[in-house]
Amino acid sequence: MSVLPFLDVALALLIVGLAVWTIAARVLFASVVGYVAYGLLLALVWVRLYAPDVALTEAAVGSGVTGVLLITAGKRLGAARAGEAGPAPGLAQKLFAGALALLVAGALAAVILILPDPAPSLAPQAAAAADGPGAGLGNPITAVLISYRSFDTMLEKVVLILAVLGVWSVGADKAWGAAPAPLGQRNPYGASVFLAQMLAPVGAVIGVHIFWVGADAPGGAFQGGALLAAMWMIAMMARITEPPRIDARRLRLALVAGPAVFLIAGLAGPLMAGSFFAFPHAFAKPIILFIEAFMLLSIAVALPALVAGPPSGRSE
Amino acid sequence: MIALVDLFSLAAIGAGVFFFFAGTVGLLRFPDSLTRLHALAKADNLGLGLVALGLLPRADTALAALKLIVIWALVLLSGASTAQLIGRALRRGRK
Amino acid sequence: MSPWVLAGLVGAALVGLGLYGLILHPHPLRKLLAFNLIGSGVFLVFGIVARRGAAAGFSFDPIPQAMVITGIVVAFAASALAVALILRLHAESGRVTLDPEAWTKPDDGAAKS
Amino acid sequence: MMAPDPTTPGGSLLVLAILLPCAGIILSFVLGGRNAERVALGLTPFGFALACAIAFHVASAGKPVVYALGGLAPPLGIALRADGVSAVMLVAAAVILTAASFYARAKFATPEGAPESRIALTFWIMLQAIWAALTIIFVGGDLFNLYVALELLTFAAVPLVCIDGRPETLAAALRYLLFALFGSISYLLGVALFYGAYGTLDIPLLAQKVQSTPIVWMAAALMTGGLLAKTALFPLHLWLPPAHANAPAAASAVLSGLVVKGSFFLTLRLWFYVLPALPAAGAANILGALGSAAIIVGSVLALRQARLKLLIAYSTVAQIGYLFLVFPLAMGAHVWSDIGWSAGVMQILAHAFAKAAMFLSAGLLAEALGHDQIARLGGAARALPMTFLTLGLGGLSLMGLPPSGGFSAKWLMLQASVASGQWVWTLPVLAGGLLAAGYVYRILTPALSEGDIVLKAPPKRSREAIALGLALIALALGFAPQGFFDLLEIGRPLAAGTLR
Repeated sequence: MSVLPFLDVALALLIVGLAVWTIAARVLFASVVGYVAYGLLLALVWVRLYAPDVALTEAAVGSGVTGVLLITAGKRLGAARAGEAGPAPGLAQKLFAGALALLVAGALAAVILILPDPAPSLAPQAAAAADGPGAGLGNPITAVLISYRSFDTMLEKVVLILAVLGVWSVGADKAWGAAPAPLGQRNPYGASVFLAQMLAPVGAVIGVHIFWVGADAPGGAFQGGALLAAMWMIAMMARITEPPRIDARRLRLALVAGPAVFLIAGLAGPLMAGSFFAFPHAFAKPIILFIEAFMLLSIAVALPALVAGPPSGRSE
Repeated sequence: MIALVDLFSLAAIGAGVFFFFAGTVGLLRFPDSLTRLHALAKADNLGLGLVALGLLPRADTALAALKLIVIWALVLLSGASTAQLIGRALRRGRK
Repeated sequence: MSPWVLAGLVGAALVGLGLYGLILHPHPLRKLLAFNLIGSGVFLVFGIVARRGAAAGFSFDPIPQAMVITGIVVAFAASALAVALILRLHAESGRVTLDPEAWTKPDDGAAKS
Repeated sequence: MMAPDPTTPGGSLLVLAILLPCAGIILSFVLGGRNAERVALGLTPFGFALACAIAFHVASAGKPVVYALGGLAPPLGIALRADGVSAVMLVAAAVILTAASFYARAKFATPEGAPESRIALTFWIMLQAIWAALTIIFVGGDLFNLYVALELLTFAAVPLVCIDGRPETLAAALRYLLFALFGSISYLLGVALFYGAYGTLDIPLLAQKVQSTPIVWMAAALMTGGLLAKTALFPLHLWLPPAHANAPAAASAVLSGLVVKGSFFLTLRLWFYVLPALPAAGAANILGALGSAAIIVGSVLALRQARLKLLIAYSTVAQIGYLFLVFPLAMGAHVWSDIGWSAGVMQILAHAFAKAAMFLSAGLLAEALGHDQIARLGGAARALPMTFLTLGLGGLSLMGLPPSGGFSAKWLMLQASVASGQWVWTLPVLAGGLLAAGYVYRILTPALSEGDIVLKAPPKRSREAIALGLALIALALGFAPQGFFDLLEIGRPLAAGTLR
């Protein structure tokens, strides 16, 4: 009898507990903090589900970068008066919501328990295709993301551009083109400057490493890019560097680099391998790494841009 | 020899776990934020350091061992900095 | 109980909790947190589907896992857009209520629903 | 092991039709300033030509056009598939988006030498994004790929709602975003369950495999619920009127005419293409009942609005209700289900054109008068005859008076209800028509009455002509020949009782 099942149950209880806290906490900021802790623990569940790639993404994006975003927002809104969001829900509403939530959760749990056995899987097809279009990649997730379902991935990068533009577009008209407000305080503490100076270079190296090994081991452009983004954000919070102006040509080029290169490679598919978004067998790995390198850049720039928010007319 | 290495690992990890446990108790029982912070820093720095030390002989390759040390160093760095930051924020909040 | 069953039950619980919060909380940021809870519950369902599909020498089915990675990034982008809207709304009006009636202007007349 | 490549001739057109607006987004974003408008307008003829070429291929081949991306057949790869309905929707979307683009030039143009402006860049990029997203929704053959398209649509539509930055539009956009996110995540949960049950997300492959099991019902319920929230079907309609009424006119036309149809189209795909094998009469009746309630509630609320744009927005809530009558009237393989199917698609098209025309006219009217209060429209029809002609013609189609696409749709719905013995569905169709007559009358009566009107600025003839053109298309749909309805049947799994 191993100790793992007990750890699993403890982890599950802790996660559900934190989720309850996130929903039930009275104070907005407490709820935000609960959610960030929850996200970190969730990454452990992904490790237990044999999903190290997802665990890395969840830890970096789902918990880390989202955490910065939510905590910043929570801090700004937390100071506001209570009750400004509208009246608290009545008992009937609570009962209705509770019943609906119970119904959905119960039905979902029941359905999950009767998922068919043996489970259907595309793993055999993915393994077989590895000799074809996805040649030379040891990490099947990267093969799915950049080869078999590359179309989804390209579109998702377009979604990121739209999200950045959407965030910028809620700014004021007269601020358009300017830089977003700085992420940190005017006079950052020595400790945060120290942290940024020490951590950012190491983190950037690790980020590039995670991207580079992503072809064959857990990791890839998403995870590496998120780490690079986090390092840039740490540097911005310490005011070592500032968010760039949103009309800077270099920023915009970096943001579209991933989807643009992906789109061009997809369009070149018929010439290279007879089909859109297909890669020639012999060069699949270098082409995929080439595309991923630009995606790494786009992700590393897009995530901080999303956190930094709309352009601000404020100058310090 | 192997038994000796195992014993070393066991002792180091056990000590590490003790510090984590003590740190957690401190987090839950200490009266104010600064002392709780103090307890946490002990757990992070010493506890994790001892666990990493205990795992070192069990690493398959030199690279894996290096990664263990790097992890500890990174946690040390971020733990120390955030403790500073939280402490500073607390002091400012009190004024 | 195997880990995937447990993760599945956690996923179902998270979806339920998130749904409750999404319907009930009047504050948009709390709604956003609730949406993120539902999101991670849904991703966990993908995760157990992937884990159950272990075959052909893989300990997981890579397709659903890749979908989760896409999903996490999209969910973050959505959160960022929502936060930008909430902060801007707060800065412009000092309120964050979503109640349509609160935003009805006098000259909208009978525009009540 | 590997399935053969299902790609058909003309399949590459589908990929190009999607990649064209994507490339436009990227170019507009990098070049910025005036170039965003140039790229968006410059690509419209190509987008339109691609849509027509796809429709031509489908019609001449008599079967769906398919493309397997990366040369990988489903289930591992993603396939794009355009059937009769996709082809028609692609062309309709191309026409309305092109019209909206040229109409919007007056408001969103960047003058020579002026710096890049927030609203212009946002508008032109988001318009192209809506084009890209709708194209994928109409031709996507993979449920997860369609999820990404749904998100693309959300991220494009929300910033358009709050483009003018007033607090009430920000609140409307935020509410819309939260509903849309709930819709997407609920849809995604259904996708996860389908994958867990059958190991594929390709629509035809799933259709062969699905059986009436609890997992399938749960997945169908979750996906439908999510899509209903995005389509704003009663009782999940609360977000729509403020969002659509507060956007600039060109955006409102696209949001009301096309964007809500995107999620409705996926609801059709789900029930008619993924789940045709399910005994779904009960589900169809529930959807029909919600649709009927939407018709009544939406129309009654439209009657009570004081502002023209809000009235038109509530009319959208009602007209969406009609769409859902397609479920009880076309589900299953009966002799009458072809009629119900034609009725449903005709209603999508007629409403898309009529509503786009009406929102564009309402925008012209608000710009010319400086307000859109219905009570203060006295004499406006004489000052703005062409605008009110467009509003009247659009209203004709909404009411369902001949000759119009709206009339054809409602007439076919009545035929299908009678032929199938489901008399009960005739009631909402007829009642909705009467109520629509009521709210259209409410717009036209004060406008036709005496009154002094001071125009702030007369609207441009060309913009009035664009709106009128759309209204005329809505009327022309009433004369659609039989060949058009045959086109709609191409690729429908259970057309007239035979598996095609």
